[in-house]
Amino acid sequence: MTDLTPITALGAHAPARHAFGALTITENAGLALASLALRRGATQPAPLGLALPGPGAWQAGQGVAAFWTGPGQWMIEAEDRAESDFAAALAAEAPGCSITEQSDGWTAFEVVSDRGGAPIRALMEKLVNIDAAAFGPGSATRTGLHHMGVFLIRRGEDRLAVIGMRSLAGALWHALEETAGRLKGEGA
Amino acid sequence: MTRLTGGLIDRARNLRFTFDGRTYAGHPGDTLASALLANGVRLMGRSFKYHRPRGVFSAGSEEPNALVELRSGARKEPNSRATVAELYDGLEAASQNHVGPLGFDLLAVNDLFSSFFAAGFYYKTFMWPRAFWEKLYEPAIRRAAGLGSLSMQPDPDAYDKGFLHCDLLVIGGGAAGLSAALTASRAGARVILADEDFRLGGRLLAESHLLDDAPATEWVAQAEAELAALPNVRILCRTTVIGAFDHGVYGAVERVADHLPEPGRQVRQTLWRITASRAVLAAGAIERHIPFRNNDRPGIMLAGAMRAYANRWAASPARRVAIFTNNDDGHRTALDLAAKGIEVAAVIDSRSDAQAQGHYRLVHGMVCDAKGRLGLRGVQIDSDGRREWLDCGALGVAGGWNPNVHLASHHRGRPVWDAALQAFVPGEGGPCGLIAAGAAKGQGSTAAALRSGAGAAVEALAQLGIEARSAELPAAEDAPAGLRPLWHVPGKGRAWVDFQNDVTVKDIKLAHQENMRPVEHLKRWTTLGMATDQGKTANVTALAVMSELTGKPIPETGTTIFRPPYSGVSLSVLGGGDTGPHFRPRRLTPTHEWARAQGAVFVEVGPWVRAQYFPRPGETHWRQTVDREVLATRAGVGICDVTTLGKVDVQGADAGEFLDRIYANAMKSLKVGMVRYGLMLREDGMAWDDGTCARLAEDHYVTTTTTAQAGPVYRQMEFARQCLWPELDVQLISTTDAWAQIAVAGPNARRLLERIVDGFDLSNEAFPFMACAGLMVCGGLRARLFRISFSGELAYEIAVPARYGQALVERLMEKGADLGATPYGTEALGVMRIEKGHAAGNELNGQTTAQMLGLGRMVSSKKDGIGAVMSRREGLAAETRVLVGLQPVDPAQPVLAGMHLFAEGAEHRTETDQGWITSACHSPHVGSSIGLGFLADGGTRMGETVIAANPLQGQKVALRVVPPHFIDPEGGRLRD
Amino acid sequence: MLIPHPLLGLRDAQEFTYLGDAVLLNRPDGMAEGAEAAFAEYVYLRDNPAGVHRELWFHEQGDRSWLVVTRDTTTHEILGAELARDVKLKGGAA
Amino acid sequence: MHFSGLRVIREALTGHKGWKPLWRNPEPQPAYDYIIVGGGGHGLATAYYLAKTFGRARIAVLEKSWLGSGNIGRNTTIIRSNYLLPGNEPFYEFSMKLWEGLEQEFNFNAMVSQRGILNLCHTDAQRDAFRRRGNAMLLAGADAELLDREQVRAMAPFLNFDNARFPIKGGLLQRRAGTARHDGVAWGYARGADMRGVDLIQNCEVTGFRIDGGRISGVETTRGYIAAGTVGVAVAGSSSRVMAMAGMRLPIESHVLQAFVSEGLKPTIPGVITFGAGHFYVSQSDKGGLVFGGDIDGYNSYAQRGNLPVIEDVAEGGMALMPMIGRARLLRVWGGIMDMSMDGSPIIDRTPVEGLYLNAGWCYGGFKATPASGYAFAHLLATGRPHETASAYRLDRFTRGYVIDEKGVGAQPNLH
Repeated sequence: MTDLTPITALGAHAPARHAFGALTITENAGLALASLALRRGATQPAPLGLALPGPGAWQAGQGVAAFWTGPGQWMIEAEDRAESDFAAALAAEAPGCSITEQSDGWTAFEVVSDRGGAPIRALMEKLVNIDAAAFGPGSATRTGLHHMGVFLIRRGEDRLAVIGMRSLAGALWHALEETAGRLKGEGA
Repeated sequence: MTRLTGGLIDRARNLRFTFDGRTYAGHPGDTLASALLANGVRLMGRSFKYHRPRGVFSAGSEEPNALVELRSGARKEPNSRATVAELYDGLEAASQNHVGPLGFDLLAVNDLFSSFFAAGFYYKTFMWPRAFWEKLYEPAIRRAAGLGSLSMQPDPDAYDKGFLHCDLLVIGGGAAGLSAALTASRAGARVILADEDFRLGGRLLAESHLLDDAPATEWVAQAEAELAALPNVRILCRTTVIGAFDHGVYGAVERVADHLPEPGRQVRQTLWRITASRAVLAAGAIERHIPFRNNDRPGIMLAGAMRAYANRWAASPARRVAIFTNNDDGHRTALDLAAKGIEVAAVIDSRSDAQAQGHYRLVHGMVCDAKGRLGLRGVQIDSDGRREWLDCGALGVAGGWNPNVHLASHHRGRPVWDAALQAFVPGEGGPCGLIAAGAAKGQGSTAAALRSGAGAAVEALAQLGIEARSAELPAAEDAPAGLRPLWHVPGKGRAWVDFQNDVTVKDIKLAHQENMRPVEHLKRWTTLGMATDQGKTANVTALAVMSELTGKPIPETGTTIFRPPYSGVSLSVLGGGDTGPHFRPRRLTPTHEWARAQGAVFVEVGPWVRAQYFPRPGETHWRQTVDREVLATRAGVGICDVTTLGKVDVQGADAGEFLDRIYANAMKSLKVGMVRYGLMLREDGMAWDDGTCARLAEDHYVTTTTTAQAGPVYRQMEFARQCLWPELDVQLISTTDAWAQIAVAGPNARRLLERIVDGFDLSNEAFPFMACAGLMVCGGLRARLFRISFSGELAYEIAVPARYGQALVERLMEKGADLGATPYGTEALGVMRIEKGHAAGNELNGQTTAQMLGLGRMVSSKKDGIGAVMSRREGLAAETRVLVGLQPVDPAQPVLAGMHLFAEGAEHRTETDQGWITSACHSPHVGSSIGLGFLADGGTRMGETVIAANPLQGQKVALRVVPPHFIDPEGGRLRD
Repeated sequence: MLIPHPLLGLRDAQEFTYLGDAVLLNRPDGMAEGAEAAFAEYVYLRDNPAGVHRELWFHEQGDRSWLVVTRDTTTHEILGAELARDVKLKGGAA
Repeated sequence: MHFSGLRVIREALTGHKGWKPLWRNPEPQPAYDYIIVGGGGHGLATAYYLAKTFGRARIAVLEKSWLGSGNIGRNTTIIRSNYLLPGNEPFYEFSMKLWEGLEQEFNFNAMVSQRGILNLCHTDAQRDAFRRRGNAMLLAGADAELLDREQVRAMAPFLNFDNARFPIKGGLLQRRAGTARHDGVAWGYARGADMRGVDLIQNCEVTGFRIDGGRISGVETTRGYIAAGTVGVAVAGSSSRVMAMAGMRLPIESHVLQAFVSEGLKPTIPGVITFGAGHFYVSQSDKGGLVFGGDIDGYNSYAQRGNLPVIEDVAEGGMALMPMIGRARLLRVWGGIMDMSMDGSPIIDRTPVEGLYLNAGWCYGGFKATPASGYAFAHLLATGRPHETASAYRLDRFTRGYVIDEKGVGAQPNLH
């Protein structure tokens, strides 16, 4: 294991976490990501026991999950495995597929509500042009947020992951913080 | 004081406010206009052109006269309609557009000379002498024109944007809107009900008639309570739907905190982008007036507005009023005011058979003049030629109602003339999915509006496959208006059609006389309809006047297209959100925090923020710093974060074939473990982007792009993959952010790297120039190493997972301390690449060819690469300008990018221009300024002296033409 | 505007980047005789109809699919959308 | 009728009875020597110069709607000659010189106001590009000044200097640039042409060309066939549609550009200011409205309307550049249809049909070009040769590889 010390996407040694009224936003620094794309003629694999989901969907397994990112393409997530060579592990599970390491390409912010789905929907209304009511648990999509491209995953009624480009972590955190803070100001 | 009884104001609380410095009191529920009227204030503003005294004209957002500057300091808000400014404690307002006090505006002198200022006069004069326009005439016109003034300070409030989705958007919360919302929500549809007022009810709040034998406000309250309790309904009060856009997208502005002294922790306003499957336009109607001489006196207003002030706001502009009408609606105002104890001097009805509907004096005739400069004192009545002056402090004018068709015409669907209604109603070609209802489509009686709203909701939902039944509706008045058109009162003198812009009946006649007859010519010649109300109170009347003059019916005379926004919207909310440093997101490199700790100065590079240079104590000028960084790199080893270059991972059996087609040069032939420089052309044959292409495995490449073009290049690669050659087996994904990429450059680069790699042979034989490999560094960290050089030195780029980028740089600095390890920024990077003659953004500016860049031979003719064919066109082949190096003959002379190049002794003109300098810097290696530039026939002019001219800054410099490699032209340093 | 993505349903057009006429699918063969004339037409000339137009949109802030969208340029009404890849595999924009 | 201040006073004192129609409403004649298709700015200017400068007669302008209803009636009124490339700069400077004497020449006050245009730069590379451009302007006989940050601050202290995402580093100033009253320009040319016998025929749409043996003989219109030996088409926004009737495909796409005006305000902004980093430019009209705009919507369109994202984008740019305009209100947004050409530069050329000429492809820079475009097109129609400043605007430049691409973005019209 290397003796170099990693930093988070926000440039700190510990993941950020902040509560705004009903919403808590946490930087998920341990999340490993790897993309999986089908090659010509390949049959769709079921890596790590995951049934790869269809368009717009997210499928969770045991500590791993997958979401659809494009025709024949998925992103595979693994909890707390950012330090491992997750792409290599995935490649072994998906022969004949193109696998690319993506853990460090992204930063994941997990938004959790302690008052059910309404605060999550209120947050979404202010940030993304996605119909929050129709974006129920198990939904995943990429969309625009304050001039940035992000993945959204509705991990549960009361939780939403916002995954943005790592270099934009600060800008994305600012947008989430500002909006969640204003919702708190409005008493949401 | 003219405060009446009743009304929807909270008399238990007093709100103090000031107007032009005087303090008044009002109540919650008041608008500024209603409170001023209740305090006996009729004079509120001045008109645009003649600075005529003006009072409140309407009770809505269409108000053309009572515009004020609201609030003070940085929150000052010019041109605010007093009629919709909700009163709060401490409100400050000031009248605008006058010099001197409101009651004695010096610019009212314009009114005395009004006959010189007839429509279009300024097109005919102010032309001599020519220079006087900018110096004299125009500044004077500008000062006199305009309305309110800006504070010139940044807006201190916060704004938000948001996105809402629904099945049905109901625009307007009056009778039609409420019945539509009730009908739709009970069917389970997702409904948004938006109303610009701060209270639901629309005209129902302004009327005295009953719904199911109870005051209408009771039904409104019930409906509101039901809607508010439903989870599928969202009520947006204080929200104006400003525009209908394509595919059911509506813009709406919610005034979240405009009714408060300050927004506090809230935003002031929110811009909602509403995506609605269907919409019901229940925006009501706007009453029209009837022009007569001096019809703009303060105190003359729309009769419906007068009624609204009495019923809803318990205010009247005067104790004694008169009504001028051409329909039965005017009589309602008389009755309602009389019921409130106001003396009705007379109702003047232009219909000869009109009947009085209560105990008041009815005159069959017309109002033909008015007196009272700062406030109405009386009107002159003409009844069959008999004229009399009638004392009154206010006159309500009822000319019929114009349906509020605006949103229906935002897609250029033209309103159509309904002869029975004598009004324009929404026509075909309106926004898809928008159904008009209620007064907005001419269904003006309360009963008809209720029915129409419910019907529209049923129809809209049926289109969505949702079955709905009309809500049961209360019994309501259903009286016909009995309108007989009277478009203006004929006679001498000026009769205003467009109040704010001072367009009179005479102006329209003059436009007709001068052949400005098409409605758009009429508007543009007279400025009719161009005021803040955008013709809401003027256009139809003007069309009718023009129609009289041309003898053509109104629909043939024309109609006008309404454009968004429905009413004025602050630029703050449209541009809402971040305007400062977060205006656009910034991308930070993996070593940003480290660079900041080193005291780096940063620079914007497209979306990225990069370290420009790293000043050290004692360095007083950036040049010192940059020179040091360059020299240290060339002498020892320099370290630079180059993560910002775009990286695309290319995999698949046909990856090589694919890249062959993407790049101008060949890539399929590249050996595994090697890197090649790659040039991309646009399909039009021009040079587009460059970078490197590394082959990690038979079926796996990693390509890099320039920082600036990373997005477009990726898009183009996907275009090629999906649209041009989908049969190829290729998969693409961007990995720009995943890897921190650090350049390690200089003669000590290898020695430094040897100290961090885990058992990897870096010798020249094992890992030569342009080699690449995956490896481990720093005790087990995955990394990629590329032996490539932008600086011209022995150099590598090492990539590690981004989270380790900072630690890697720290480690390199630590391990390289004895080797002279020095961080360098984009400035030194630029100097070194100019010294080496590498093209960058200034050379690859989209206007240059491979040939100009000296890369013409890279464009392969043996394969069908993008842009190859068009790069061979006559004009591109004939281009003789090529990239050369330029060095001042006198080393003390500056070389600047943007200088133009000329042959010695030539005149400096466009025709003799031989090229330009693309990039320049001070080269510590050469010891002078140097430049790169494109020079005509440059390839054959080595050693020649040319003149670089910069007339912009008064410079002319003699330069020697040299090859574009100022350092190590043979490339020995790269390869050792 | 909303683009009816064939896989994802109605999506805000702001997520997309517009390119132009779908004839851009029909890239001539650069190695063929007369390629220069064919490319000049391909690169520069457009029907630019006032009416139904087949055009390319890239779902940049989405699934990175290129779509062929059929849209009326006078009303902006969208008549359909397909994956460009499918259109090309079926023989191009025709 | 000659317009003057004295005339205005005399008419004011006599009840305005003497004002005459600004132009006649003639019936179309069966035949003309010259037909100009399109009664917008360029068409009217062409007719004016054909009659006045080139002494031609028997000229008609055919307009499908009302005079000036095209882009001359819906633009942001900016005039300037701050171009980079030698194919463009001399032409736009020629136009600038025509603007400078225009009102006296056609005796109509089009309110040409030379209050300057300031293009802001935010990076060293942009400043380098401005230096190259400013020098190109000076070499072509135009005026230009390169300002540093403090000089910009002195001119426009209300800009966001201290809290900006894209800090202002300086600017390129052309003092002779400014604005003109767009409708006034159309009316001035129309009146001037009418006075010289040109028939301005409104509500007359061209529905086809009659071409015999490769030569034009006349046009079919909604008001009947009209014969003509020479036909010039100046119908920006509809160029592809009209030329398709002559069997031509053009290197043009039609796109919508939105423009904006605020409610009237007392004087606020000195000249024209453009914000390179944020898609925003602004000036203030004589009536006090802030007139501003940004990028085109970016998709092919013949609908004269745009969509909300561009409105937001433009307002965001405005707020980032000058946050003091926040409390001003947007009054009106409108859209115009632009001929977006494949290299961003126009076409003034003959066509493969003998006697049929084309003036097109102005992107969103056609207004400032109106005088020179009219002059150069008239020159081409009258003499058969291109005007010296418009000689690069050839149709075959795309095939031959002599494109004039100011932005360097290639054959993608929505990026120009």
